[in-house]
Amino acid sequence: MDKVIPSIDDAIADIKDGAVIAVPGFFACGVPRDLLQAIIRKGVKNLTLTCGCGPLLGAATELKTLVLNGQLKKVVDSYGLFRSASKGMADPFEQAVRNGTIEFEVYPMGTMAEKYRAGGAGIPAFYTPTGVGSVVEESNVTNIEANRTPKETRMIDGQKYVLEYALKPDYAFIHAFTGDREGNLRYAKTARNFNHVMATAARVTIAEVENLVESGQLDGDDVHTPGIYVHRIVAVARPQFAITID
Amino acid sequence: MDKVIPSIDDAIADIKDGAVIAVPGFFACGVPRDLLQAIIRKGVKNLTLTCGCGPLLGAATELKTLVLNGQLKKVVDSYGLFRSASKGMADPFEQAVRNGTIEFEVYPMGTMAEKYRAGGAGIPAFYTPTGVGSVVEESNVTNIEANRTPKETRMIDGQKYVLEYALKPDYAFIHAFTGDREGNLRYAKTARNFNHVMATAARVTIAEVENLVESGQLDGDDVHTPGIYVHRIVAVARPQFAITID
Amino acid sequence: MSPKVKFEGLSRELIALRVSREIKEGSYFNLGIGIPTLVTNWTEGMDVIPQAEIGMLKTGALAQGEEVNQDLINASCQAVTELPGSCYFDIAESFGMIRGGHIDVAVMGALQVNVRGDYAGWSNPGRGMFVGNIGGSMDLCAGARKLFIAMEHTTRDGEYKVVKELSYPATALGKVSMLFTDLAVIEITPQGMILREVAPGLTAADVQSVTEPKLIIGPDLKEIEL
Amino acid sequence: MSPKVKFEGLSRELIALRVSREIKEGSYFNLGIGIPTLVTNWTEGMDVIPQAEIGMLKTGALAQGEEVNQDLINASCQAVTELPGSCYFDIAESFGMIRGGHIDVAVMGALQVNVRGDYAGWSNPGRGMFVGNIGGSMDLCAGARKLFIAMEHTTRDGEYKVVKELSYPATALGKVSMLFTDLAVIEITPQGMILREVAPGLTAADVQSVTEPKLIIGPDLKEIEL
Repeated sequence: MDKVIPSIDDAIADIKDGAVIAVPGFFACGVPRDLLQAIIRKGVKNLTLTCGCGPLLGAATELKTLVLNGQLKKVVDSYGLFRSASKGMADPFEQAVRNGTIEFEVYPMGTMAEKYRAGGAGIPAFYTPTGVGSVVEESNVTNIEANRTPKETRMIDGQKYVLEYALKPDYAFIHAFTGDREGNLRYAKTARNFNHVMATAARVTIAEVENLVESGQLDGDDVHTPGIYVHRIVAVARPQFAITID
Repeated sequence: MDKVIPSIDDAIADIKDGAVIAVPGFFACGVPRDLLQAIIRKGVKNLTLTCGCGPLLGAATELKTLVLNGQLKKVVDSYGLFRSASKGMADPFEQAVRNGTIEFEVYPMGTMAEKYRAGGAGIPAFYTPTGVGSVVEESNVTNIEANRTPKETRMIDGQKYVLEYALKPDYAFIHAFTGDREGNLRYAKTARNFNHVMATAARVTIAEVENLVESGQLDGDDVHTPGIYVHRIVAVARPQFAITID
Repeated sequence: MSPKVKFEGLSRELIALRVSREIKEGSYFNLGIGIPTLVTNWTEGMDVIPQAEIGMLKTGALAQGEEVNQDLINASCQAVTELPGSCYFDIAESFGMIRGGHIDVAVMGALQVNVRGDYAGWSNPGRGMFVGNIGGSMDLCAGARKLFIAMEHTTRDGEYKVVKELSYPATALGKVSMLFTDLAVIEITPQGMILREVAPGLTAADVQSVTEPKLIIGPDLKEIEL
Repeated sequence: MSPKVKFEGLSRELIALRVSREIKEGSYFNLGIGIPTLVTNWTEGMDVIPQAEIGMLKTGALAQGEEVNQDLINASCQAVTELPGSCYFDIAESFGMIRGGHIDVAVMGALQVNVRGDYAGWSNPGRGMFVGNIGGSMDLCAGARKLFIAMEHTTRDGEYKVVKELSYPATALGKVSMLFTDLAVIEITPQGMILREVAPGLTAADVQSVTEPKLIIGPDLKEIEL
């Protein structure tokens, strides 16, 4: 089952305006930069990017371009604003969030991880202790007040839990260190982060890989993401980027 | 953090009557046979063994001994009876289940897997489509009628789901191919099966490993079960057993 | 209730062959115990990948002699081999894969199938126990995109297995889309059971005579081609 | 409300040192951004293992020069090194580990802590946004067996951070067991805040003067030993 697509632009050719795309990466680490640049070139609009821990702060140039191009409708993340309030004020994304032209919805990081994991694993909803006692238990936390809907809580064995739902994006953009032609992937160190769960959750998973190998070159016990989750693979050069974020 | 215990009997020394112990293995594959034999030697009684897919059919000698010694109070599994009805009639475990001296509680295999995963991951309860339309959605499926309690179901986006709860055993017995002194484990092929999730779910996880190595000999990206989940490690010889079950 | 008649139909191997023709190139599939397990004998050379719920993608042929590795079995507890591209994962990932809709086709055995696509397979009440072996069957029913049943058309004693109402405990309701037996290929639709193919030498009336619910004769009814 | 006075206390490095003394041998721990990150500078040589929520156990020292690997960072987005026994895992496993009670101690920064062990850290209302950076803070509060806060005792402007009631949005309620500041070590109990240690040269009255709730003076109150 050969899933290799030679051109990254072909690999995202079917993505249309309004698509929901999962973007992994923990700040600068493990972000699918080439796929983000391809979606910028394609120019599709009205996108919802569902993230996990600030990949758009780590890929700040791409974020800025997406915002200035007017391609974003919504971002979902656990951490998406500059830490420094003054830097934030100057940031086009934060400005768009402040004036409501882009929706920004925030969840605890572990809840984001679990929402993808549930989406991939056929679990429609789960209870979690995370967020109890904070605004997170009251509604989804978004800058668009009209989109805040109350959350359910429940006592189980004397402890309070919040009900959270699965997240199933249309597409997942994945960055892996090694991938074989059938889509088996292996990540490098902490660049794994959200890549695996997002690959399981999306309807269509597109992986950029630094090292494309033949089937059989990855030992079966060394595979991090089984190929069944991966629909398209593209070889990319090892990205060059600065690790630090503001 | 050196977690190695030289003697397998010492590794289980604190297990008392009434303990709940998770036993991995998919039929004959990946079963912690040495730990089962140690618990037989120890002779503790009133045990609940929570399994996943018939490890006690795969380790039939150990099961028979546990039953005949009167050590078992309850078994939880997705598949625990001989396929052949006539073999079943002659089996001491099935006889005990039939006359109610041992409780046998059954869940779908994926629900068993998810109950451990939830137990390890701090998720107290989750919704699943599995079992809808069967007796599984009505109550827990056990031979002891008095212990059947109704299950909750719920419609989410027009589909019906069953609410299932986390399972957190007191102990997990784990069989791994390789383990380092800090408890990082790596399994061989399909012997992985229930070992990882059970290691995450238990209060105390005890691993028997075929190859005990020093810290650093397992590459960090090759570890299947991070050492944080493993409390005690014992080196054992590679077990010898027949693969077939009845 | 017993239809009394017994017809000679396809062997178990040939039922499996017919099933294999319905697995599309590019599919991921999972096979239950019994006739379904035989399907892999016919999918070699096809661009399809079997999943074993024990935690493996791309199971190879049964292992022989020196190939046998006690750490490498399929979900029917048979020693198997691996192939280039085979991979392993833990059981929660495996059932996430199954429940999460990533398996294109599951092929299961059954004790009874009814006209609405309900099926019974996990518990034979004849054994006289409320508990039984559920295994992965209910997860596969819940999660596979298509569910096929492969079984003998009647019991050894000639009783109906294709029934109006299940008398055995259900595994899942309304999930079966295709039924492959020694006598026929039947599609299960909201309109009812459509008889698509009959075994060589049999008529639609023959198949109906051993089938409890009324079959709709498919407009292009034909002999099973192998 | 502002206590107006500012005392000279421990440096951020020394607060981190004091925290490190409270992490027992054999512990797994997780450190938040800010002062907590500095704790690893003092745990070298101890038999303890840091977890980074990005998906790593046993993070090593900060990477220098040639050691920097863009695929190896800690949760504060700093390049780090690995050690013998370090391992990596995906984010769902990482937060399962956190939420599931496998982390013995989490050390977090805070904007405010109150007498019941509630704390606020994820959102500064001064920024004027309902949304903010939650990150992994709420998961760590929910799952870590013990939650420590390490912070400056008052704001830069000399306002209370140890308060009667939170005025900032809560991260979690009733979870903080120990509070480490530049001026004091305070234990949070059902009876209230117990002042256990004061910075060299300060009195209990000094600490009380910059603390909004009434402190219980610990029977064995002493100077912070470093």
